[in-house]
Amino acid sequence: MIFEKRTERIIVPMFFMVALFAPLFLESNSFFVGKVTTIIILSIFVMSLDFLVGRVGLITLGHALFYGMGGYLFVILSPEYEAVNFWVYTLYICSISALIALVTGAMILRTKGVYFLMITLALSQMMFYYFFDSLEYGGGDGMFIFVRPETSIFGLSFLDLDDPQHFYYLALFSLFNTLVFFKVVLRSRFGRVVEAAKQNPDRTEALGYNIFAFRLTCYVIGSALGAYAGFLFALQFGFVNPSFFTWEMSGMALVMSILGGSGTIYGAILGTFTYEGLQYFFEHLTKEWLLFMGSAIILMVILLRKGIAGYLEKLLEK
Amino acid sequence: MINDIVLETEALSKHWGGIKAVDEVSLQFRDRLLHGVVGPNGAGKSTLLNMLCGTLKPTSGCVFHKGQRIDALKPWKFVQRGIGRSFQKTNIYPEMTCLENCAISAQRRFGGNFNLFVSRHSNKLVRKAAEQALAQVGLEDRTHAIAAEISYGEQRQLEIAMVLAIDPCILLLDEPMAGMGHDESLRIIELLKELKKTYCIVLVEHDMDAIFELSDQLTVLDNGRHLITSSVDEVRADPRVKDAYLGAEDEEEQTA
Amino acid sequence: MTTELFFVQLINGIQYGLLLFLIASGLTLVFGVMGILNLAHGSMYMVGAYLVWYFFGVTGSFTVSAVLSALIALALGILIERVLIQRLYNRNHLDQVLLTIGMIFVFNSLQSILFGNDPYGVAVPDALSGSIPFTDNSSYPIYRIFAALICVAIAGLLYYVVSHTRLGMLIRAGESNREMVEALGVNIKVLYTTVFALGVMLAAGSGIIASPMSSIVPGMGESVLITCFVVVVIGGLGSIKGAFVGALLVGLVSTFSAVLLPSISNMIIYISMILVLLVKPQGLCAK
Amino acid sequence: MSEALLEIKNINTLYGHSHILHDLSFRLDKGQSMSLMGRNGMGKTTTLKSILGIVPPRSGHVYFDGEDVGRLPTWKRMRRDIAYVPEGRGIFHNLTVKEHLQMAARPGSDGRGSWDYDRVLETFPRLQERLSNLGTELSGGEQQMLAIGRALVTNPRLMILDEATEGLAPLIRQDIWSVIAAIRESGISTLVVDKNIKALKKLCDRHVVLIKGKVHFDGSSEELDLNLENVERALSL
Amino acid sequence: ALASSEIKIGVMQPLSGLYAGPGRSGLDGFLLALKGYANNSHQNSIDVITLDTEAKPARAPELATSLLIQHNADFIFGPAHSGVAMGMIKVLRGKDTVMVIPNAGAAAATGSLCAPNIFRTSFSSWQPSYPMGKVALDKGYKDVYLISWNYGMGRESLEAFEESFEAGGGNVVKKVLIPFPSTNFQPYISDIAAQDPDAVFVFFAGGGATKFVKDYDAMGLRGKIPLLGSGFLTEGTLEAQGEAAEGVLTTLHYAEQLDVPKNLEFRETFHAEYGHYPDIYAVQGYDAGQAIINTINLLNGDVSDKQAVIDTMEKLTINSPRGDFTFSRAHNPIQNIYLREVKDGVNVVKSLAAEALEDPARGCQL
Ligand SMILES: Nc1ncnc2c1ncn2[C@@H]1O[C@H](COP(=O)(O)OP(=O)(O)OP(=O)(O)O)[C@@H](O)[C@H]1O
Ligand SMILES: Nc1ncnc2c1ncn2[C@@H]1O[C@H](COP(=O)(O)OP(=O)(O)OP(=O)(O)O)[C@@H](O)[C@H]1O
Ligand SMILES: [Mg+2]
Ligand SMILES: [Mg+2]
Repeated sequence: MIFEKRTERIIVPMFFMVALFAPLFLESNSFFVGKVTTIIILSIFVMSLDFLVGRVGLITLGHALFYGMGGYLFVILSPEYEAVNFWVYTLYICSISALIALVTGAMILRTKGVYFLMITLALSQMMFYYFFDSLEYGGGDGMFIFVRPETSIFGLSFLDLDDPQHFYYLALFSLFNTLVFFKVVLRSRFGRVVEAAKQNPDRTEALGYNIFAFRLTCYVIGSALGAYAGFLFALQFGFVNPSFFTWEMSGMALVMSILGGSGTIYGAILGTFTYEGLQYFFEHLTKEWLLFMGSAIILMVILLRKGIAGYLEKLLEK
Repeated sequence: MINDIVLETEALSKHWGGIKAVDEVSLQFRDRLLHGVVGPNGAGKSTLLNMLCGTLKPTSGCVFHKGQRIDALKPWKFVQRGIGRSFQKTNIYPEMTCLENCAISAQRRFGGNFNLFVSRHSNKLVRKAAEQALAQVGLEDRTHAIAAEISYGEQRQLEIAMVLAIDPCILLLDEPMAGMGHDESLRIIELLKELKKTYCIVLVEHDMDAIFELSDQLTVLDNGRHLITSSVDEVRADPRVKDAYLGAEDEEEQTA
Repeated sequence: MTTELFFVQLINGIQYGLLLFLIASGLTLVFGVMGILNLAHGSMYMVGAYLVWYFFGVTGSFTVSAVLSALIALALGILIERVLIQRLYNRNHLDQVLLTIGMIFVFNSLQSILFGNDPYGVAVPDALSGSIPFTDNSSYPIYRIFAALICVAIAGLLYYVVSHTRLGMLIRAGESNREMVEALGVNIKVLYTTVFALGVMLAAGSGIIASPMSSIVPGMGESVLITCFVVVVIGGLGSIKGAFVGALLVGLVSTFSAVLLPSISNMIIYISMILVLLVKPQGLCAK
Repeated sequence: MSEALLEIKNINTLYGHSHILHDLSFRLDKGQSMSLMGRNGMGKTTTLKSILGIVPPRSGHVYFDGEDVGRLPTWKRMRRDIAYVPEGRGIFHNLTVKEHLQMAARPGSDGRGSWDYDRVLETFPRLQERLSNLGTELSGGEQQMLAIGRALVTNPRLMILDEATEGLAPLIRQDIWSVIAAIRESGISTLVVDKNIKALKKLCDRHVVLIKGKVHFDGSSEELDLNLENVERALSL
Repeated sequence: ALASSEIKIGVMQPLSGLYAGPGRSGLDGFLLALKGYANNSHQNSIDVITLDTEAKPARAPELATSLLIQHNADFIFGPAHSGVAMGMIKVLRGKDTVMVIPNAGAAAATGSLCAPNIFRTSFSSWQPSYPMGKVALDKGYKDVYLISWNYGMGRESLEAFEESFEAGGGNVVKKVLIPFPSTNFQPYISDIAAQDPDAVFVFFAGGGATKFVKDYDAMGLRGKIPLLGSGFLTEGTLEAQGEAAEGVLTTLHYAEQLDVPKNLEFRETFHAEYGHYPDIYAVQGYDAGQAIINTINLLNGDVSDKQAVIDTMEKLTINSPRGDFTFSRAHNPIQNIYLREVKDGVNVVKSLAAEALEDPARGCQL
């Protein structure tokens, strides 16, 4: 079983069961299907961040770099008025992002802790300004994607990205795969070394592991998945904007992952849904929702020791 | 005999600013022998070990392993060549259990570290190796205790178990007995006696009983310089060593 | 660039750098020295500026408003540390991120509720309102010179306190091992509350001092936050000297790039930080 | 019977659910020194931490100089002139040697100031050469000297040393023992955890041996001699 | 729908964050216009759903979708921020809901991306700046230094000025686009002093405008080199700028002291309602409200036929506090632009800089 904790074994299947059947009771283009799709996509992003921050120990404040990259790469690579193949472009976008992560990672992984945090922040800010200032990509106003990709494999097509429900299931499927993938990675020997390198890098090196290679691999994986989430998000609304790259974006994702329970991976889903849910609730309640949101965050961090997942674990383990 | 030399240093130096922590030290470490290294505090023993295992790059001089120069290699390459070391300051994975601590050490040599799926059999081997290492230092009954929650002396034991789990050919031990109780020390002494039949061991220790009993060859460093390398008896008799390091023998008798 | 313009820009750069140091000084103390990741630092800067604007409206005296605002900030700092930060010392650094982001939300919305969203300004105090002729058609305001001097004074004081007094040593020691500091008979709780509150007061103080030269607007906190972090990190954590050097570097680089390399002047501070960290991964003044 | 400086009564200490110290009691008289012995993991360090309040006991009392200090925070207890040399040394990585000594230095509560910066450097000349080095840049033994020095400059009435001679060269170890002997002469009490039974026997007036968080032996050096076999078995079984 | 059904208006304004000021002000104006509707003949109730866009373009499509699908809004009022506008347009373009923009001036909204259901009651970035070129020439300024933030609004404003200024033979000494939203203006002001142009033309708004004008004064340039700007330089910022703003010349489609009967009436009503006087953003919001309400009234409350709604709105003449205006074919106001000068802390109208100015709406296919 890849889910080691009881809590995971209860929460994760429950979530996916509900998520799987819920849309069947809603209209296909219902707002909630779209809204939940957005949150699911965000969860993928937050999960990839949690992997890096909570599990590998690479605290980055520039993960949005890859979120934006996913969207902008699509805009840059694809012809403007022609449907391209979704799977092919997924492959393109993930591998190009991975390559970018490989090159930048090789340079910046020399720095540690806060220095790493700041240098990733710097990279994402630079990308932000690059696209903000670039006239050919719409500057600060962003750009539209006019045609959604088609999804045929060998001529067979069973997904229509223009149908919100289909898109929803694509996102859900991606989330599930991401979760399982991270779990498999972390449970493997590779994952154990990564864990070790997080707790005590010096010792791990002294045990004969090239921790740089391990970290770089993780950075590449996390970044590629972050980019995939950005790509999905851009597709959902057919819109990219430099604000995808901002540190606020990274910061929010970080908040969601910590709220969910840093390092638990599945907590990313809890954190994202809670955060978005709270925001939705407060926003519809009052103009001063920010005050409530802030207070709620403060309260939760004080009361919940290890995020929501930590709290659930306290309830459910033994 | 020359072939027996597995690890060798040549005019090895490490300078920190003005401090010459290790100053032109040339030593030879032979297989199947326990090589003791002693010296006053700050003599450069740990620094020497750090260079032998690659964590520190020498300011000048070279390190040879089986005739090949290795001092420019990355630290993890040293381990892959079979050079393992323990730390003077306990250096473990605080949040893992003792078994996991040793499993991490052991799993490298079974491969598959970049492979997501490895066989059940291989996992079993790792576990066995880890358990064996724990048993060797006498931590069997602490197998599933979290490392941060065992006592200091036990952590010292774990420290050694972790090096053993690497299964190195050359063991560099930095004060393994420090912080350990009497009984535990005896146990480690027995263990080292056993191990030196097959390994090359470099032992840094301030516990004179242990070092005198175990060493086949004894080196004394003082202020970064090499003072003498010889048999235990000759070293004990050397007046310079007495002055710089040992003081009056049977120190304990003289106190109070 | 003519030599005259070069010198003018040099002075602009130094002055901007000093102002940056002033804003970053509290952050250096709290984050660089004490190791508390306070993302709400910018909010404290904002609090200072809004308070002084508010009191200026009420009292009409800049000095009185400045003192009042600083005292309130001090109290606020004590409150925040006591009620919130203190609970997180033995937790992960990430929880501090979460907490202080929550605080940013709260402060921003309180600002909007209490003071509205229009830009405000505070007039330069009369005593410092003159300016001295500078080039043919420009002059240099005395208040900015005054502010620069204050920055230098604070930098010096901070450096002295942190590096050369027992208090400074205790703060640094606390960052390394709180338990041990307590075992030396020091009330580390009170010590940390005090220093955190001082950090908040410095942040608010810089908002107060900067207010006559800037505009008081929503979001002013976040806009300086990142720059301050860049300053502290370029210099190297824990080093006041480093933060000072970092601030001057950022000040000069932004000023000159603004005129010479406008196309990348957005990114220039990030580029400089990356370059510095690639060469010295621990910042300029790392030990 | 002389006055007790430190007395603990029926202390029970737990880490989470694991019960480490069981009804532990002993006393240390003024000017005396006492050793605490036991195998690894028997609860020596836990005992010291309970006395200092770093790990507060679940129940029981700690009296220092006649006063119940069991409810006080650690720093207040230390202010009553206790100094602590922890195992693992507790050196601050970002302070220099000089700063370690400067920050800790203070006269005793009765104004005694016999231990100061200079005297420590005299005692440990090795440190003199390393004054501007950071804590992390010291060798293990140098760190140990610094930890002891840092405790001495607080001019304590009670020194608590946890494995203070760990990692020290024989010569220095002798020095430490004589320092401890000397401070005992000057009326400072010491509570020493060490594994070197021979040295402790010379140095200390009383000896306590722990097994699994319980007092197994408590007596003077003479009594220790009488029970040597028993104690040695407790230490190495 | 039946005549008695409820009409839904979605609001997407920045209520928090950097743009909260203009956002909330626009909303106030808008709500004031809606109030006037209460005493109307037909009895349809109006339901307003308010969402906060902050200044986050990334969230815009989602919020717009929510209004479109979840709430079935008939009209959407918003936003203030151009990037957000783009995100909304992506979702709303060609849909049945009519979007009325009360501020965001991005040229594309009523240019290349114009659509039948998208209206704007404020301005296009081109409008307030274009007339200033001629004003500068009339004043005899030959060499002008241009400076703004490097973002859509800034770039487009400078280009509009350049267009008319260079067409009349003026010379742009230097055109500087500085990082948005940096307010470290000192190096640029020193550069201006060194270049010594006849005048400076800028586009800044909000806090940046305050800071620029103060810095310009502090460095001693005020009174030496005239400062010209798009009107936002001195809108809502005069109090904060204080004396530093004296003498600044700006062009805009409104001025608080504008001597138009509707303006006086509006200002007093607004003041009675909210306790303070309205600013330009409130006017624009108010007019957006008027556009929607008048349309509803003309249709007698039946907004089910979207083509009819659009047709009706297109033909409206809005009785605005800034003077009457109509919509161009691209749905942008055809409006007067006034030249104003700051005197004693007030934008005093000097003259009409351009009458019934229509945005060229480049790229619009309507
Ligand atoms: N990073 C460093 N920077 C500066 N000096 C250092 C550094 N590391 C070690 N030293 C100095 O080098 C000398 C040798 O240190 P080393 O740790 O090798 O001593 P050692 O022989 O192991 O002593 P011990 O028995 O006390 O552990 C010491 O004087 C120490 O202060
Ligand atoms: N933080 C902790 N959490 C849980 N258990 C702990 C913790 N620290 C120590 N223990 C347990 O308490 C027991 C006593 O530990 P203690 O450190 O007091 O032993 P000790 O006598 O000092 O041993 P040593 O000689 O090895 O230092 C040990 O069994 C240890 O596992
Ligand atoms: Mg050593
Ligand atoms: Mg212990």
